[in-house]
Amino acid sequence: MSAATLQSPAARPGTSPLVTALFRAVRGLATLLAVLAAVEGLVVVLNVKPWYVPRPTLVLNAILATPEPYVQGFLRTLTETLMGFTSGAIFGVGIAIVFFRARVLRELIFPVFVVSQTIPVIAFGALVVLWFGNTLIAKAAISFYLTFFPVTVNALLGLESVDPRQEALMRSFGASRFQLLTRLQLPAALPQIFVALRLASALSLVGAIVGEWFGDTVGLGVLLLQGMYNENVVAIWAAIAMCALLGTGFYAVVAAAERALVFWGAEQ
Amino acid sequence: MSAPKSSRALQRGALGMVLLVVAWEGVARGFNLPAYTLPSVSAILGSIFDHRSTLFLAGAYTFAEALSGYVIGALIGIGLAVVITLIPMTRNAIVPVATSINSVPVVAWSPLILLWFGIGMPSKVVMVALAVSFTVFLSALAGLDRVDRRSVDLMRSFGAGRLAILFRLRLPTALPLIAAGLRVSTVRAVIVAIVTEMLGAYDGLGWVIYQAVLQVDFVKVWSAIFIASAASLAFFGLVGLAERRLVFWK
Amino acid sequence: MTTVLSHAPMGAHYTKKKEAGLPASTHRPGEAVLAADAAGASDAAQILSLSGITKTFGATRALDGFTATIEKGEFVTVVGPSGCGKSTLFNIVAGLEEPDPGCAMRFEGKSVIAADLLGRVSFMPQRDLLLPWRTVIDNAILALEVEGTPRKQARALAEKMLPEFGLAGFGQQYPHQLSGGMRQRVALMRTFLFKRDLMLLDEPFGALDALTRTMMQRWLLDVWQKHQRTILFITHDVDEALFLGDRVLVMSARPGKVKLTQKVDLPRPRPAEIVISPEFIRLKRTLLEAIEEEAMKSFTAEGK
Amino acid sequence: MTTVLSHAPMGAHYTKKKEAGLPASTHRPGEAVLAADAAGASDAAQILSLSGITKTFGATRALDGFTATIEKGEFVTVVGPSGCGKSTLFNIVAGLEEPDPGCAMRFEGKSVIAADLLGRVSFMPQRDLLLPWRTVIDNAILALEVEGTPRKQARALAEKMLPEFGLAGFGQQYPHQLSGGMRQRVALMRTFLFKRDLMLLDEPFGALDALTRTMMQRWLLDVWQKHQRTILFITHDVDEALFLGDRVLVMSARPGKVKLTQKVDLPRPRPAEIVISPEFIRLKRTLLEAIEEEAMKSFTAEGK
Amino acid sequence: ADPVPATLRLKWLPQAQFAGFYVAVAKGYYKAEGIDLTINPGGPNILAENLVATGADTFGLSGGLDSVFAARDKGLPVVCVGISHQMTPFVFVARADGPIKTLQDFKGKKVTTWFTGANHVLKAMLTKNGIDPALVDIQPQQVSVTPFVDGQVDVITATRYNEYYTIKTRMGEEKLRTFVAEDSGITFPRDTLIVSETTAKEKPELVKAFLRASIKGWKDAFSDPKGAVDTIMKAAPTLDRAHQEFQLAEAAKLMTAGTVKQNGLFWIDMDAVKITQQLFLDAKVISKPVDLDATFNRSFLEAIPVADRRP
Ligand SMILES: Nc1ncnc2c1ncn2[C@@H]1O[C@H](COP(=O)(O)OP(=O)(O)OP(=O)(O)O)[C@@H](O)[C@H]1O
Ligand SMILES: Nc1ncnc2c1ncn2[C@@H]1O[C@H](COP(=O)(O)OP(=O)(O)OP(=O)(O)O)[C@@H](O)[C@H]1O
Ligand SMILES: [Mg+2]
Ligand SMILES: [Mg+2]
Repeated sequence: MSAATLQSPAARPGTSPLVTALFRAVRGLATLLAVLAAVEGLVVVLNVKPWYVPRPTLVLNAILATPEPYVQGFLRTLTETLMGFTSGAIFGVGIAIVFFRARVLRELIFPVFVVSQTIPVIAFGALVVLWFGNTLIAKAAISFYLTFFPVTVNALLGLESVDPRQEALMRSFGASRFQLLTRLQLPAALPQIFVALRLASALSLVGAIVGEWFGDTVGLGVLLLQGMYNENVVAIWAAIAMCALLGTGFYAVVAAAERALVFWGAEQ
Repeated sequence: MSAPKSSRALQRGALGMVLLVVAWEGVARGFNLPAYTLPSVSAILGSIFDHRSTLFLAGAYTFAEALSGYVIGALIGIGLAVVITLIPMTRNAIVPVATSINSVPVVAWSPLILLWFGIGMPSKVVMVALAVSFTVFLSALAGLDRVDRRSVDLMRSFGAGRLAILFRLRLPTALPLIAAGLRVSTVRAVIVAIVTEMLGAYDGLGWVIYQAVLQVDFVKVWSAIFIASAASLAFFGLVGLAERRLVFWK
Repeated sequence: MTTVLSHAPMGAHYTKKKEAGLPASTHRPGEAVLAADAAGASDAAQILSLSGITKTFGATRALDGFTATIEKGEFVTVVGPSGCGKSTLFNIVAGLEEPDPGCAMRFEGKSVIAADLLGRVSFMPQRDLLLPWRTVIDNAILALEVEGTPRKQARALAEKMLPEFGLAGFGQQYPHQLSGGMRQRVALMRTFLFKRDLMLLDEPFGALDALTRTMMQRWLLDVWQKHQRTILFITHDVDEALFLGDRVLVMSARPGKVKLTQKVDLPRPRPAEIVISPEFIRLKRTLLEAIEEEAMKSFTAEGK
Repeated sequence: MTTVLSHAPMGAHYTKKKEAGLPASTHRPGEAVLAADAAGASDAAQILSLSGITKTFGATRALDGFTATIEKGEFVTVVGPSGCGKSTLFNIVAGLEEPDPGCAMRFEGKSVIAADLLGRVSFMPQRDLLLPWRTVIDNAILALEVEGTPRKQARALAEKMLPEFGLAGFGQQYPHQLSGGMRQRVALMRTFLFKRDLMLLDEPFGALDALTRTMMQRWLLDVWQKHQRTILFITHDVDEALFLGDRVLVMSARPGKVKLTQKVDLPRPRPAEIVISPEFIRLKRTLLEAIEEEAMKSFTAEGK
Repeated sequence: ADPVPATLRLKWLPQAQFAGFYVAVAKGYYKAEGIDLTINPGGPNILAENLVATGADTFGLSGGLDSVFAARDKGLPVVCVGISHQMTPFVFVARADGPIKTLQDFKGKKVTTWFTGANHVLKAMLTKNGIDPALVDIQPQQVSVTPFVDGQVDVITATRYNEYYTIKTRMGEEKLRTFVAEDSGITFPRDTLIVSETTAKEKPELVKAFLRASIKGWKDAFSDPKGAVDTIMKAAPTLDRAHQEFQLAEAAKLMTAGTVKQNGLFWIDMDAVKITQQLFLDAKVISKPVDLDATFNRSFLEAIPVADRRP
């Protein structure tokens, strides 16, 4: 196998995707364990104060001591993240299509989108609660707000970088604008869209967590906040570990979906 | 893009903003909303004028943080992606670590970052760099990966090493995606700087917002956000302009 | 079809322009026009008529007053030096690009602009432009899908045609798994499945070996005769142009126009041996001379 | 150079395998091997020797025991049905892909694996692969840049060559502004500027009109003779294969191996009229027969 | 009759600082008063004043007098119906073995504090003791106490129930020296109970009932701290139990300070209110004196027999 094949993101035919996925998972787990063991060793050997970096086993113990809030929080935050991610991705791609099609709308509205992204949500905790209450929707809305923008930018980029000759060919078949979109432009933009989705997987989680800071009772965000302001370093790291688990897991799922859907890589 | 086209885009963008402002003013006045729900634009503009020197100084401070963090973050992001391209072995270490770090909201890192880098400018720069580098890293990595294998093969047949392939083929191919990542990051940079300032600082727009929130002075909060938005918009536009120069063959 | 065989330099069969019977605006001095056109033959017989087609890209003029008329059911081959504007011409006739203002086009008797032709001619571009995310079969049925044929039905249709294109067993492969010639055959198949009266083929057999090419040629002639299609066919192979065409248009060097219209009066069906018949060789020599002159020009000419 | 003209079916000039003087492992029954190789000619004269090259993509076997030896300074043309593995072979010789295990390759007398050949042969792929962000000139000097030639110097060099390739005045254009044939000529130029003893050209003239092609052929022969390069040249045009080559390798249908090695004993320089000489036509017939047989096989064969 | 739905917005997440309310819910005291109470936690930048003013929440346990004054100054229609912490809930902490022995020693030293009210208290303390605050290097305080523990900061601000606990467990109480606002004659009551003007006017019975149940809950929490902490730990299981027990004890001290012995829990001590208002006027946090009668309404408390209110 050439070096280029090794680097290519597209799964080569021949190895079963399940085997590859399993292999990746095992390798990832092994790496993780190695890193944790190294941290544990370093903390013990260098005698690092627990409020700088606590020992990983201590963090693990904290989670195992009261597993329910962590499990519940994980599931709750996952739900919010998925809601925000899905709505953000759909809206992001949808609005990119609209902007792609209607230049005037794009020039009119795009700056407003940019501006919308400069509003620090956490300055408006009260407003968020006021508008959405203490509901899942509130978290999903913040998650959505953080997610859609990169998706729009990248989807637009993808749609615009379709080979004009391929587009011409489709038009010569008499393809309608809708057909052009579904048969050519969207598939061609898929690689770029997925770049944004990978980013969005992390951002939507961040959104959900920040959303939970506005008066929620369950969720990883709540645990994180509690740990932070009580300066309970072990609790902070426990929450951080759960967030990281959720985030990398979600990222891995998105990346796997990308490998399955964008199998052709950069081949023309 | 030709000059008249981009100036038309500018006009339309301005028109869009004007429409937004008019709608906002209409809603705020029409429903007689209290300032703590939504202050009117005129009130905000008035407040900006009243506090102009404070706000502009704070804005400059925040923007300086955002810009330095942005530059550092962009370099780190591109650098990491390049490292992975040159040494493929590192991919399986760097990507999971980067995603783990970014699955935790920036604000959650802030206590640690503030602890390590102090309450001044460096901590904000680090936070911005953290947020920007991830966005740019993902884009750059995808771009560098997304080259036509046959073009790589051709370069290899010329005896090109990884470095030559990187500079002559991969980076130009990745440029559009990197540029998009850089564009998205402009806004993130400003907002992360502000949010970090809200958590611990004694200067900048975030600090202004934090104090204003506690004093229930929402007009002032919005004033600060207006300044931040204007700066972000300009930042976004400039990077977009540079992008169009760079990715000329599209 | 009437033929005008007036004498011209180098023994070429030029069709001399006749001013009478045609509006002055559509004609320019020095252009060769088709006899049928000049004689004012009924519109009904003409599927496509182009007059004074000019196309400029920035500082490069690709076409300059290209004038020709294609009759229904005709097989017209186009040859010309590389870069003379053949692909540009096809792009215009396929409806993808508008010519410069002031050009006149008629399609099936009606005056049209290029955009009107979208979806009305089947066009095979010079590059195969296969979609990397579609299998061979799915690339082949692209045009059918656009037309609204149910996917299943279209697939069955295409599946049956694979052996004819030497692609049996490759239906489920992706483009990057194919050889250059195979890709071209998939593109060809896609074009054939899009059934329109007028077909534009831009060097469809460019990447094929001699035999595969011969087989595809035979097959193409078959389709053409059985289904009464009209074919415009770009090739750089003079033998192929003569073997296939009712008429060969030789284009001048960039900016392209019709330099010579050569009627090919060889009987059909044409056996493979026809290439060594004296009549064929005579025609070939005429064409080669005309092309050589233009190619020399184009080769030594500066850009722009 | 020794020639073995033993009799073979259909009058083809097969070079029969001789077991003696070669290690058994590198040979398989039924393979045609080059006479010089079989005779154990000194390694010094051989630039490339391939034995038993096999390459499998998933379930598709592209090459199966391809064996041949190329001598220094030889011009060898390769013909074969579409999809028979010609491009795959070139990819291997260019060092881009390793053949399946168990294949032996020698380059300039040394045993090598494919990767060793990177940077040591100049390779022109079947698709032009021009970089869209580089002008014609900058695409042409890509290989020189990789080699470390200062850009300015490389550009000056390329600029001077533009007219030879019929690209005068197009130096500052971008690939999307070029016609199909022009792109191919840029790719060709890029290959020529990368000066290596062995050149691999995969259908370099596929998209060129007859005259441009003739001119490029003449030019290529010129370069070959003047600079003592060795050329491996894929074409699907038998005339071209005979006109250019010292030797023609006819490949079998997929999986590809050498079906026939045809020495071309025509005197050089070869005038254009040589194509109608009886000797040429005789050779051509031999080749066509061999190809036809293979092409028929490949056309009717199922995939895999 | 069905219980009336109502919500209480806390200033922060569930912890022993709010134990009484949780106990009252758990023991059904609100139900008994005909209120179906939901406790909504707070969070960073969630202003209870804002939510109560707009009617999103019925009751609020807001930041303190600071935020009540600011809200009234900006025209938010909120009314304070009770004050939880009767004395300044934070202290200024220095090292016992360090150079800072008195307030005078603050001069030229690095002092960190929150710029949310605590800074005004600090300045007032300094001024009262004849020290120009400009001579002290006052800096905003971050979330962590580590800079103080590590010695990068000379004086740090700490709430008695949170940061002080953290510092104490890391360094040991004997290593610390504290400076208390009350020693300089300054009181800064915090954790105020607020309702909107509309609620105050239209549903006085609801407010009274709420106060009654809350006081009952708090009295239970004081008499059975173990049980109260259990209740809290149920709401937030990841908390550190030892810390919560300490916190409840500190909260009890803060809530029962001052005149509470006579006037009962949540009493609004107008003298302390006036001192605080002056503090804010001096610091220009509010532009003009607020209408104290409209802002502070003791009538709801006074409707409950004082014996029931006493701890
Ligand atoms: N998009 C474009 N922008 C600028 N110039 C163009 C463009 N497309 C074509 N040209 C120019 O127009 C001329 C004709 O191009 P065209 O592709 O039609 O040639 P062709 O006859 O098809 O040649 P070939 O046989 O080599 O394919 C060329 O000189 C080319 O450089
Ligand atoms: N990457 C690949 N994956 C799978 N199959 C491949 C791949 N590359 C080539 N093949 C198969 O190998 C065979 C030979 O391909 P190759 O490109 O070498 O043919 P070729 O002789 O160059 O044909 P042509 O004259 O049409 O260019 C084909 O059947 C093709 O489908
Ligand atoms: Mg062309
Ligand atoms: Mg090939």
